[in-house]
Amino acid sequence: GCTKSEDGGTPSTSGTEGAQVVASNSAPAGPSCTLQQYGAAKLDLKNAVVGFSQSEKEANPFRIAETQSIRDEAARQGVKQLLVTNAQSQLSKQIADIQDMLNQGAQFLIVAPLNSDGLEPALQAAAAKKVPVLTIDRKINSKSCKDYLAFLGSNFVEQGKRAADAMIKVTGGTGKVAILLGSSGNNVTTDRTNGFVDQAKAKAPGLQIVAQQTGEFARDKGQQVMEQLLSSNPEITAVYAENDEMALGAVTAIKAANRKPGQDIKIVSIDGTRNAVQAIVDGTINAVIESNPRFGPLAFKTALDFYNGTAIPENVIIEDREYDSANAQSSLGSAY
Amino acid sequence: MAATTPKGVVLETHEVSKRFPGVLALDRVSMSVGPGEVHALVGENGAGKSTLIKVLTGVYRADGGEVRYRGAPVSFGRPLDAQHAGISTIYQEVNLVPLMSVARNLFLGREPRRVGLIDVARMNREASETLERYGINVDVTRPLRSISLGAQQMVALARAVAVGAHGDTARVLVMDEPTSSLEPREVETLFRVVRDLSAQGIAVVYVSHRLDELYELCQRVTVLRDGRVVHTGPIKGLDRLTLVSHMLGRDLVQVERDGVTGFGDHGEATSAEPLLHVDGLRKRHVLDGVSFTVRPGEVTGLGGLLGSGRSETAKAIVGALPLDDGSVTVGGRTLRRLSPAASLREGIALLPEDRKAEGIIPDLSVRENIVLAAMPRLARAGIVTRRRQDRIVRTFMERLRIKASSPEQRVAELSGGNQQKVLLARWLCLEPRLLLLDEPTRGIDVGAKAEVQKLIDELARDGLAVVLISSDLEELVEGADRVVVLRAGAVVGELAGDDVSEHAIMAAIAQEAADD
Amino acid sequence: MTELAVAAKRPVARYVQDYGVYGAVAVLLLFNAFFTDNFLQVSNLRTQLVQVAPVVIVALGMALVIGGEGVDLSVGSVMALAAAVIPLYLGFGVWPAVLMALVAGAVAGLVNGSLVAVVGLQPIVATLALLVAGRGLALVIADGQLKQIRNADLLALGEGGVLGLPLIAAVLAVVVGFVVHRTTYGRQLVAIGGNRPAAQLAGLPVKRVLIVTYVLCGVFAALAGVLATARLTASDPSAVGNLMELSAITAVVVGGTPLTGGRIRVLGTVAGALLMQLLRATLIQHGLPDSTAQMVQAAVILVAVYVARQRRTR
Amino acid sequence: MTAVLTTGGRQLPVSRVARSERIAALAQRHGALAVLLLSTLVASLVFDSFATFDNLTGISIQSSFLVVVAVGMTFVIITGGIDLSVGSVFALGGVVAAWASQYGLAPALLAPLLVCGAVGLLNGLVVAYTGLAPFIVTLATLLGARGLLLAITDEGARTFLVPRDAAFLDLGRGTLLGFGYPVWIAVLLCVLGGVLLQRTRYGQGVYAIGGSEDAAALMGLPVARIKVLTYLLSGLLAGFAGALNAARLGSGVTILGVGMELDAIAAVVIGGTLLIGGAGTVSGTLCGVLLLGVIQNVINQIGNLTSSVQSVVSGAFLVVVVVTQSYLSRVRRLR
Ligand SMILES: Nc1ncnc2c1ncn2[C@@H]1O[C@H](COP(=O)(O)OP(=O)(O)OP(=O)(O)O)[C@@H](O)[C@H]1O
Ligand SMILES: Nc1ncnc2c1ncn2[C@@H]1O[C@H](COP(=O)(O)OP(=O)(O)OP(=O)(O)O)[C@@H](O)[C@H]1O
Ligand SMILES: [Mg+2]
Ligand SMILES: [Mg+2]
Repeated sequence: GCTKSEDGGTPSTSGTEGAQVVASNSAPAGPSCTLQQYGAAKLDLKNAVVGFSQSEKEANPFRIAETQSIRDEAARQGVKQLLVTNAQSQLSKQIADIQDMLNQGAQFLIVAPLNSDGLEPALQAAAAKKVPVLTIDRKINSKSCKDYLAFLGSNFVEQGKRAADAMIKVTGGTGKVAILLGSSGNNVTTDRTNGFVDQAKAKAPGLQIVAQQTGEFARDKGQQVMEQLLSSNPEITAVYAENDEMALGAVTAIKAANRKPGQDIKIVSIDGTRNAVQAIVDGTINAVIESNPRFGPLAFKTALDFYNGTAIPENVIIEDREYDSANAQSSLGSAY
Repeated sequence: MAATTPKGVVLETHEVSKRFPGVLALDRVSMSVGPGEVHALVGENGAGKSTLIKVLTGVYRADGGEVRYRGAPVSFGRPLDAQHAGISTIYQEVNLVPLMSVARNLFLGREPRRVGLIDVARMNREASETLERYGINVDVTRPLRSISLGAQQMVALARAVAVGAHGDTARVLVMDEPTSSLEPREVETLFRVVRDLSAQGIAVVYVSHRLDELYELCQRVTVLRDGRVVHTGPIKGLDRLTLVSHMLGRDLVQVERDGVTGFGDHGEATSAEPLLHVDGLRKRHVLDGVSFTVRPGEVTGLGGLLGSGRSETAKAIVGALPLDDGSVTVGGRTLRRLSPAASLREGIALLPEDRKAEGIIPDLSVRENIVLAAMPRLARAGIVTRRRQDRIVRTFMERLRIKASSPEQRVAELSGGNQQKVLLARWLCLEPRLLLLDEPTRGIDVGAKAEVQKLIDELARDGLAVVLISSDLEELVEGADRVVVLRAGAVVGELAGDDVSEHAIMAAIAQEAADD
Repeated sequence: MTELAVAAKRPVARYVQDYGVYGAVAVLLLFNAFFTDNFLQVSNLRTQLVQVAPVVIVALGMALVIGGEGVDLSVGSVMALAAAVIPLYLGFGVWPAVLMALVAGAVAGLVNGSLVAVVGLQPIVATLALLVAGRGLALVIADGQLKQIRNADLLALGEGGVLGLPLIAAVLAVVVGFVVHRTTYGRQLVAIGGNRPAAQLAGLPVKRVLIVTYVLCGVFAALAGVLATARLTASDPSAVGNLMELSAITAVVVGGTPLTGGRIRVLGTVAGALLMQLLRATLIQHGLPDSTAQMVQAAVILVAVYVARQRRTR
Repeated sequence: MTAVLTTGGRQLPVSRVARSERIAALAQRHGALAVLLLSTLVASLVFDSFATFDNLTGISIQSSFLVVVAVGMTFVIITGGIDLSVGSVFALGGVVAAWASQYGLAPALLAPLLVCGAVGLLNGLVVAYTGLAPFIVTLATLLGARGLLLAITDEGARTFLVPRDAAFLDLGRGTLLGFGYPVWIAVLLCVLGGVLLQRTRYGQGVYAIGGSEDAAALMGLPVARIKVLTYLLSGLLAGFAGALNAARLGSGVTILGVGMELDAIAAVVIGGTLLIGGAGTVSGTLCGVLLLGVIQNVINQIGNLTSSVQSVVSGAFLVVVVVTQSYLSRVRRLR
């Protein structure tokens, strides 16, 4: 159409830079899973119908990159048909989606669970049809190699801990911290909070948590809550935001209050979106712990390994990078 | 009908007062009614009749005084309590549920049951039987709103009587203007029922503006004026003019001079070109080719029984009822698309029959209700100017003697008759060329009725074309220069000049019926 | 006419009912003045006004719709639509972009209005459809991406302190108040909300008035979307205006406008929005957890509406 | 004269009117069914995997919980009210049931009914005795119930699990003739709901209040009591649906039910119930829910739509369905 936007295209998410790497230190100590143990039939992925159940709308960089990565890799592997559904943040819809894909003949499922509990009916339906389910990005509370094949993704508690470490580094271990929580009732929120709080308590008693409020993982809510907190607690010197969007909202709020984000008030967040990494370059955010969404290659590799008879570890924990002022500029290209 | 003063008292009020914001609706009212007595409650619009009834039956709580029922003071919290105690009521506005079927309305709350569940077949059968006794012959499974107001009123009556007859606790029946939307035939039925009940020893409180009825039916009368009892006593021997002067608070001589009907002599039939041509209005099941003309300066009456399609004709003319076929021509121009807004631009106004559902905007003030349709004309560049409004409102409130605490009072708080006057004012201030009046005097007190009738006369004399729909044959005969008689959605006769008489109208209806 | 001129005497209860919201706002202000640190600072008050401004703007439109016996559930999605449209046209300059956003809101309102007034759908369902589809459309337009806004002129809209957003909201409130009480359109709208068949029979242009109302509501929502975008310094169609419909309806109803139509209280609506904003600020600044905060909000809504309820005479 | 009038009172051809009206009424009552059948037919023709047993049972079980909630909503809407709290109450019911399931089957069923019944009762009492608008009252309890849920679950951090061996689990997972228990329960509740509405005095009262509350009061119906019962019923059904869902999921998930009230309202309205109250049926609501399920299924069958396009499509579907339905019922309104 005759539209004319301010700047050029959106950053591309392709390229191999920033690809997921399996964390080397998390060697599979736990049980692993083989084709036989799982009781699935052998399958040639090339001619298979693969289903991907996305949990939330593709309305933030993480979900966009995640879905795109699965699509790209499926195309690269020459999968016959890839079914993609989106639960739009409704658990019951995710169950329905998975069942619908099974009914449409999906032979292998990749699921990004919306919640750690509650997917059992869908998993049972898959088990009944002997369709393996690989879960990505969020771990579910079920039996691996029975209810589902394996988990592929980050450790959210670990992310919280690393955020605390980064916070200690940028603040020198003292300060008054405000936490911008994710949505209430969400496992990710819980894990990232616990990891941060525990680590901070253990490592830096000088870090005092003065406020915790939910910013619902959204930028505008993050901004609004930060504005309120700055009013009531002007002594805040640091912000831990449980995702980048809220951190960016906080940056705007801090600027509006005539303080300097990144200097007067240190900011650490989790995700590693391009906007956040850019903010590090600009000096408004101090550190970002990555949560890598590019699951495609690793997910299909895991699937191929599985069908080739290799034992798959219960948890394939990926290595998340960490951005700070030292590496932000150089890593900007590979952020999503 | 002996004017025996009843022994004993079933229901009485003692110095009951009720205040609404701005008005003292009841001022220490005392009245009583005994078993088997039919007691008339009369007064001008806004005198407090409906309020008294609502206090009696637990809709309102009195501010002062006391209601005594069977000798003991009572205070009903809800209508249900009054009903349980044996007082059943027909309120002024039809109070049934329009979307529910006739039968379900009739039996609501006391449906016949079998093994705990409603026996629908039996309920429908009994409903048909009951209504037939009241001369209503309808498919009782149809929604109530699909039958005419008059028929609905009869359903309400049947219900009230049945609720009363239910069990042997029934002692009082209260009726607030039950006949305002009834045909003579149905009024007869109603009287029969009332007499029956009275013979069974049930006390009846009866409100009506039709004086004939009172003399025919009631033994005693209580007259209210401005919330106070101004007269109470046996009706026999009470001179009609005296009664009216009690109601109006004017002296006898003046009442005598003004007369009770407001219509003057018939003017000579005008020979002016017709203003309105209605041609072949057709709507399935409702209108079957209605055609007639209306001349300026003339009052054209529409006569017919309930459900003959008079209201529908009026609505069709202003475009409020989608038609299958037919045309409306005004001043020689055939209207293309009929809609209320378009006909208003042509100078056609309709005073609707059902003022509660189609007339008043309850939450707006009297002023705003009056100027509602005229607002665009009174505004400058879309901005409302109060001064012009106030002038018009004041004029009409005076002219129609609308009784309100101020022009800013919510119209819902006015008495029924005064609401009707507000609606009349809404249309009159538009200075229309053609005025369609559907039951304009329903529920209006004698004084106001005469005024309205006089007004209609005046308007016609000033060259306005008026279509008058009325169930009151006397009004039709006195008021109309010409009467078009409808039956089952078709014109079956037209009477003009000296031919217009009650008898002729009925004959027209009856003759056609005999032809069937 | 002297007896008519005598104003109706109004009992105390009626005053509480009519002015209860303002009282509640005052109470909350007092509470915070004493018990919340730094509450009376200019910067904090400014924050509250700036944050409440978009809600006020949306609620004003909502008040019109509700006054006409309708409701518009799509306002949040319309905000998202406006936010998504802005970056597309920012290359032409601020005003064309803002204009296009408002046009998008007007079109959305036109759709709603037509579904309600012409097709005759019930407002809740008619606007529910756009609630679902609107945000989807916004995301399609924006390709699911949040876009950083760098246009200084647009960003200036979001700054400017009390003279920025709050001023716009205040001016709009005055305008809407005037429209409701002083224009034919406003009075006709209230009449239609009060009794639609009667208004129809009185020859009022019912369809036109209703469509205009929904269009206004859409434009107001779009304006709020523009301002929210300016304030956020980014176009974020996935989050902007989330659950705004509930905030706006709450503000309107807490402000004393009945959901049954036929009455519009403009100042009350502003006060209703302020009340909810102050409440939220209080809860956040006192660090209450989400669970408690939600329960407290529920209680306050109930009490506020209870106080402002329409008593029936009996 | 009177005699003449009486015999002259020939009625309009009542039976003719009634018959055409009955057909129109049929179209209205079953408009949702007609649209449902039509879309099912089209979907079966277009998509191979639609009309399979698995898919149809899938749709039925997925819809069953919404059906239970929507039945309660139907009652509320017929009284002219609305219950926005059902989504939160649904989630609350699930959490409470999962927590209570460790104590056995009966507590797992009774505890949620108790808690959610209390919320419903609160709604009812406030609506009936203060005259506040149901929309705003239940909007408040929507928040309140969600807050309560968060408080119970430690701000959502705790998820109660149903013990693996609990009999309660069977309620959600067992099947009969290929259909899950929840489906049968939902159908049973629909039948009961229909009977309650059409064949009891309470049900008639529900219609009467919605048709004209003033009239209902003046006709001596216990208006307040009927309203309280209705909101109580809605709360109980929403809580029960939540419990049933917890039995199926095996845990008390905290994030459930957001926006469910809108789905329920949409289903009820698609089913031909008037939002202004006074008319509506449970069977229509059932069709409405199934229709939503079919739409969702079809969107998944189309496959490969992005989440945003999915929203646009389902919004558009909603309009088409409601407009079709409203035209079917228009026949009736014009008589
Ligand atoms: N709910 C109300 N609020 C305020 N004022 C009211 C209310 N109901 C009635 N009134 C006032 O009380 C007075 C008596 O009204 P009421 O309805 O009892 O008159 P009525 O005798 O029945 O008249 P009509 O013959 O016109 O029906 C009137 O002045 C009316 O305006
Ligand atoms: N006694 C009755 N029994 C059955 N149906 C009736 C009766 N009276 C009216 N109806 C129905 O009411 C409908 C229309 O009545 P309507 O009120 O329009 O007639 P009308 O001539 O305007 O009478 P009025 O204005 O005096 O009430 C008709 O369709 C008719 O079926
Ligand atoms: Mg009266
Ligand atoms: Mg009529």
